[in-house]
Amino acid sequence: MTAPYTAPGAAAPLAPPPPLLQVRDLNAYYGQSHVLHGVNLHVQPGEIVSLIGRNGAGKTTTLRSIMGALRSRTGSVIFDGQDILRLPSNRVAARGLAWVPEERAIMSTLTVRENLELPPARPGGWTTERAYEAFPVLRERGHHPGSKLSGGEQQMLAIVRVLRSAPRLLLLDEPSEGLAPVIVQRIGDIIEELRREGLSVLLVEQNLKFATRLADRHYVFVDGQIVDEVPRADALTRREELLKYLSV
Amino acid sequence: MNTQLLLIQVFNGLVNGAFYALLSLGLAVIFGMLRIVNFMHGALYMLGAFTAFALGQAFGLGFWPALILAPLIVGALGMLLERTLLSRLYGLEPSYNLLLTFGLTLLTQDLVKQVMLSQFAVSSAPYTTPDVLTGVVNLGFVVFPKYRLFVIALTLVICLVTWFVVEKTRVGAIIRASTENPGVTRAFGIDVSKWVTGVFGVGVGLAGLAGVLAAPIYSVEPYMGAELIITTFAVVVIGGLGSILGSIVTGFAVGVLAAVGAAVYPPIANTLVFILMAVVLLVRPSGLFGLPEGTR
Amino acid sequence: MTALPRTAAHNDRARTVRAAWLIGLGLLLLILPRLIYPVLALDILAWGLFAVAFDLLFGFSGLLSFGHAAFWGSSAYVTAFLLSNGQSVPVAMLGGTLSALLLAVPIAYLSVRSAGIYFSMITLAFAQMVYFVALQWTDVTGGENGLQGFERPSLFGLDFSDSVTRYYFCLAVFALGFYIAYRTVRSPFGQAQQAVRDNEVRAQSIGYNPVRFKFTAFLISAGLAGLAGSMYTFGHGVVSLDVTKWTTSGEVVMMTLLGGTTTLFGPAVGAGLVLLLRDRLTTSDLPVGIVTGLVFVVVVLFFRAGVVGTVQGWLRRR
Amino acid sequence: QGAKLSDNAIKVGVLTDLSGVYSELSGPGSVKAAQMAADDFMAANAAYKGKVQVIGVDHQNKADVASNKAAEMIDRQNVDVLMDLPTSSAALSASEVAKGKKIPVMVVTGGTTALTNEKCNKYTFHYAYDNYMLANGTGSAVTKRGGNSWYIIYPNYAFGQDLDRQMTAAVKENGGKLVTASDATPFPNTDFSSYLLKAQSLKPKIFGTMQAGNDLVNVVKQYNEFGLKKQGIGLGIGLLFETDVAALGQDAFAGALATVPWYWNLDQRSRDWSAKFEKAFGKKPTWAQAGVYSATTTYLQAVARAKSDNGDAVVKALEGHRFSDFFARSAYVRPQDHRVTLDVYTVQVKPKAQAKEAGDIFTKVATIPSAKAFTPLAEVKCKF
Amino acid sequence: MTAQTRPVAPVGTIHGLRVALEARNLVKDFRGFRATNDVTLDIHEGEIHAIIGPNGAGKTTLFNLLSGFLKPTSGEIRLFGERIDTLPPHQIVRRGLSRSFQISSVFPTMTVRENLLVALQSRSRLPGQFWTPISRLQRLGPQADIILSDVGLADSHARLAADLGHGEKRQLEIGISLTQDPRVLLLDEPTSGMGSEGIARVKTLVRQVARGRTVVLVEHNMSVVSELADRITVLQYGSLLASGSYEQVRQDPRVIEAYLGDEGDE
Ligand SMILES: Nc1ncnc2c1ncn2[C@@H]1O[C@H](COP(=O)(O)OP(=O)(O)OP(=O)(O)O)[C@@H](O)[C@H]1O
Ligand SMILES: Nc1ncnc2c1ncn2[C@@H]1O[C@H](COP(=O)(O)OP(=O)(O)OP(=O)(O)O)[C@@H](O)[C@H]1O
Ligand SMILES: CC(C)C[C@H](N)C(=O)O
Ligand SMILES: [Mg+2]
Ligand SMILES: [Mg+2]
Repeated sequence: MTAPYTAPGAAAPLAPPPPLLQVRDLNAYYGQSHVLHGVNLHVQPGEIVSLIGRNGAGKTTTLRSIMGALRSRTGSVIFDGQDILRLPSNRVAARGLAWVPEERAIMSTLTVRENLELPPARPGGWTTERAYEAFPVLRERGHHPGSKLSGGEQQMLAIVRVLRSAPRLLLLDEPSEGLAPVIVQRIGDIIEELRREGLSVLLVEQNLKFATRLADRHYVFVDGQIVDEVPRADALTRREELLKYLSV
Repeated sequence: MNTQLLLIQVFNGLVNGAFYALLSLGLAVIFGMLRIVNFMHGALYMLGAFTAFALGQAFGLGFWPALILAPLIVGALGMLLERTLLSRLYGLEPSYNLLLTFGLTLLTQDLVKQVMLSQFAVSSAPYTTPDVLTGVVNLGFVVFPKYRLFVIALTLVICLVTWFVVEKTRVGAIIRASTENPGVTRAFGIDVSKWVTGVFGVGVGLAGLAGVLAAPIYSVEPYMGAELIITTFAVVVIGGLGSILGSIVTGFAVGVLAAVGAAVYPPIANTLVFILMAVVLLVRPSGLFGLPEGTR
Repeated sequence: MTALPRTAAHNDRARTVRAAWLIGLGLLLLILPRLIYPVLALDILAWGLFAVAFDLLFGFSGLLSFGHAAFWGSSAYVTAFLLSNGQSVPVAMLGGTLSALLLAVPIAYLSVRSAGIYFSMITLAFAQMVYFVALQWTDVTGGENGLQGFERPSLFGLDFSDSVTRYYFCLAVFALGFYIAYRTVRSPFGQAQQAVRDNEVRAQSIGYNPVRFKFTAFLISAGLAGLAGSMYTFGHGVVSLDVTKWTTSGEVVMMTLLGGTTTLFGPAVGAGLVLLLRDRLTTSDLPVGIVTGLVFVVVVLFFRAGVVGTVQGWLRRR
Repeated sequence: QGAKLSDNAIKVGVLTDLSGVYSELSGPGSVKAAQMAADDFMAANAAYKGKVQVIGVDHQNKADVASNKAAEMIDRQNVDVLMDLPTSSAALSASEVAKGKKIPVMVVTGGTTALTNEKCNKYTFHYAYDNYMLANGTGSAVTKRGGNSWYIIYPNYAFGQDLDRQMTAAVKENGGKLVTASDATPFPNTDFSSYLLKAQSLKPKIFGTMQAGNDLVNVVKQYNEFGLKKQGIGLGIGLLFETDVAALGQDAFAGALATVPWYWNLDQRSRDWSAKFEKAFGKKPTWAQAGVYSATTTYLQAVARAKSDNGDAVVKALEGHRFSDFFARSAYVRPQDHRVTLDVYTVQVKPKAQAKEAGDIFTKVATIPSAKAFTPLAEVKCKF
Repeated sequence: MTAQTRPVAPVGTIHGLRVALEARNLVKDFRGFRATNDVTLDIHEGEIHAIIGPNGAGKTTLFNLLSGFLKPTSGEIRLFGERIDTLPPHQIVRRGLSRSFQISSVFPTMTVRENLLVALQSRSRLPGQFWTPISRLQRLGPQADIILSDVGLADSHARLAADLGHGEKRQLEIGISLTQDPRVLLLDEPTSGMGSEGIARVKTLVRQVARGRTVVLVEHNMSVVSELADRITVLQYGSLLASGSYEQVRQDPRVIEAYLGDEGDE
């Protein structure tokens, strides 16, 4: 396991369990532009952590960097004791990370079912049947091309799709976007259910209500840096403050 | 035209169609799934034939070993090219693939020509039918070379196997996903480049196979694939990009139609495929078996 | 590549670079017949304009025509036909251009509804039909033998049997053609064209009719290709079946990519390079295919933006 | 002594296909042959020592390149004569350019009869062969030898159509008949099975193919595959090069008949020359290459006679000239159309077993005398 | 805002009286699947009309029908009384109906500002002219700049649209739709993917735009709907489920069941 460490921000006084994910001094670039400036964060096993911040703050970039979908970056990303920064993203995934990108990436040339069955199945992962039970509409649309789904249906598909690989850490980029309130609630239920099964989640959210319902801790992003870390307990009392971070 | 002549032409067409099908199948695999416009396909077909010839000259290998080995060699070469050259162009406009493979085509053709002239002192390689398959069979309405019947049969088998693997297993879905969105597919834990290379190798290997099959009946020369590739592109387009079944069916159908058409009105023979293509695309813009291009 | 300025400084810079290119290339073209053989120089003008015309459709509309030989070729034949029937040079060239334009109407109408590789294939199909017509209609086209030996009557005292005179006449025509291309690209029309190329659905939702823009772009491109084809006939005094072959369509694609698509004069530079290379190879032992093949491979792998694009990028970065 | 030479040199421009499909049958070998001719000429005529140069240029089988290069060689390199020119369209366009510049052209490997008919001009000479001679030779020789029922296929373009017309006429003239109308095949084409099957059912004595190059190789390959020979259907070929035979192996062609202007082991003179060529070039000459040697020599001798390399003077010296060398026997430069007539030979391809040495492929079947081998003057449509 | 540069001629007299956009018995089938089922709808001139409904209810499909990107299987659509259901999208825009897309749809190789300029020029008479110099377009610059600051992209004007983050693309998406100065504006989930700052800006913007115009809005964010919408139509399985004011709709048990869940009682 990793060397002893002190969590940044609100430090835990007692020896914490080793983190599942530990990101240190992450810098990321799109061509010339430097987007992430020394991001440090961690996710404990079984924890749900959210990243919040204004549009363009760098939340998505963080997820892409962790996953290896963005290659130009420095720092370290340690997952389950091993540095995965240099690994290609398929190897990252093989170690138990899964990512639902913000653009959903439903394959238009595949049917809904083919989309659903695309990630390699692993023991303990969701079966097609379980996915259909969670969102029956996907069963109805099973043979339609992925591109013909409505925006919200695509979102549902994107979320249940990656569960097939039985990930240990789920990176979710704005899962509530474009979903009807009832579905947002259902997604929330599913995430909680998954957590009970031992899954950890790193969640990017604009929907503060949704984020505060689920997350144990929140990292606040401003201009490519983490400026604050807010535990669940404080989230309600500091709601106004958080909202301010998200505007201006 | 009487029925006998018609039947004869249908049979002839099936032989040509077998080559179209095999080539367009390889192209459909590469072009439909990987979105690589592999202009080199014709040159690789030629390489298949040439390899069979060279194997015979260098190691005394006959048709049968060549039938297995040459496609493997061509496939391996294809994979090497994909890994080292084509893979650098992913995510760019398909026109760059076109340019690269066009360049490689010119290169390969003239290289082979140099080798033929310097090593074997011929500009077109002699290659003969294997003994078991020489001779003719009386089919009742026509006396037909055995070898050609073999070509039709083998091609059908290969086509069906490929179709089954691509359409009835997860392979096809994985490949299509890999082309559409390699980044995300990779993030699912799928080694995209391995799949892509493999599929390219198979597609190219099919071209190599077609080449070996062609060696005993067509002139084996460096430019034998140059005109053929254009027709084959048309076949793929008529069938619908990315449709395996489409390329097989239209491969054979175009072969037969062209043969019959040529018998009815010879001057049209070379244009017929293109006329057919224009008509099909005007009526069904995504080809006979193609899905409409995904809405962006 | 984007036509509108981002900042004032940027704007000035871009304008200077553009002016430098124009002046440099203009001067080069003026002295070209002194540097290389005039007929070759003439060829460069004709193919150069052809490539520019092609890029108008490919680079700026995103439509890769694999059948532009149809327009270049038909115009080449018609020009030759008119010249051998005693027409004057301008009439013949105009006739050639018009015939290309006329031929483009049905082809454009039927093809611009498709996109991507389908478009390429439809245009190829039509070009193949034109080719086979040229092959079989021997009375007019000379079939395999081609056409030679038509008159190029003098005009206003210009003796067209002199290749240098022909060159400068063609240079004027080239300048006109290039100006049309330039105007097209750097105009509101060009912007709309780019929008349609970028995102057709969105363009439609803001009131552009994509089909109409593609159709118009196709016609302009085909017309210019026709003009280039007539220049080619006029310059050479021969027409052969090659002008309608698919390899000609392929060559113009290569020239364009080699020079740098959407750089406007890039394609012309590419044409020049290909022709010079080809010329070099006529007197060398190197096999044409191996050398040209290698050039294409190297360009695609290392100078993807084409020669002009690479140089421009290099200038910009400094 | 006293010859008036432009820039004090005679420059022979060999405009040929140096790297494409015809490069083996002509190409570098033609350049070599021209060079040998120049060397031999200089050795024999001390006055011209060091004054003859040979330049080989690739026209890439493109008519436009050919016309450019022709013009450039004449203007820039002061070339005095153009040679060889495979591919008819290239030959025609180079000839057109040369006409304007008054420079003689000796077309050797290009075959179209247009060069001595509608498209003839005062400066162009047609050497070695042409479509008429091929068709007439094979058609009459074969028919006379009993091959009197034919089925002909031809590639559907000018060259093929022309050849078919001549061949049909020759067959009929010699008392033969066509079992059915000739069939035009697409050009280019790889699969000829439908025509072969048709031949199978029509059972002509001779299956005539007017294809050239690769198309010919395909026809013959499939002719064997369909076993037509075993069914007693002979093969008559329009245009046959030695390289075609090499491409398929001699046995595939065995028994086939064709007409050629020359072949390397025709007789001792030819063998001697061929040995020299083989030593210099590494390969046996094709008839096209030998033709280039002969044509170059003929040209140079005309210069010597005219004492000038001025185009008009040389043309004058050539017109009406009668000569004989190892290649061209009883040769005559017809002043009316500039056809260089010579004895030509109808040959049959031997089976490999009968070959006495490597490259021994032809048996002479008939000699067609110079005066009868080419288009009769009465039919010539040339007007200078 | 564009309204300031070119005010719309007032058409109706009293707010809500005239029908701007009407759909009659609209049906849309996709290969046997009915995405829009007999929808009849009146959008009054000058109102802000929200369309809500579960995912897959057919909201986007309805927009596609109204804007001409899909042809209805049956039924009629009228814009200010004129039949538009047979017209192609670009002609419908010309008649004053413009839309935004749920999935951002921009011109990636152009800068943000060029995106707006090219959209603005389509309304001028310029686009067909290839003889006009491009500098003429600069006349549209001030208009583009106003929109840029309205959607909060003033700082990003020189960036390539392809390089924008997700939320920024959403902002540009709305900006492009505004350039058309439409009489009827259809916005498909304008606030999705935006943070609270962006949402606030969209709210202001929609109010501003709605002056003298008609706005139809698809939204899943109930705070936006409740604050902006004059009337709401609820779709489910392609059919009309309910319609009325926010208060009426949110208490409808069927709407709560199908769509709102516990959101309604916030
Ligand atoms: N492909 C790209 N090329 C260049 N810059 C980019 C690219 N993608 C994002 N950016 C820029 O990087 C910065 C961070 O973007 P990122 O997508 O990580 O933000 P975000 O916090 O996820 O925002 P949003 O809430 O809008 O999704 C932004 O300024 C954005 O414009
Ligand atoms: N082109 C199409 N072909 C087939 N089915 C389609 C097509 N377009 C939409 N659908 C189906 O029609 C239904 C309605 O889709 P639509 O996009 O209109 O939903 P929506 O109400 O906008 O949902 P969301 O809120 O998720 O965006 C969906 O179930 C979708 O799968
Ligand atoms: C076969 C070639 C050398 C001759 C060619 N067919 C010609 O046009 O003359
Ligand atoms: Mg994001
Ligand atoms: Mg929707």
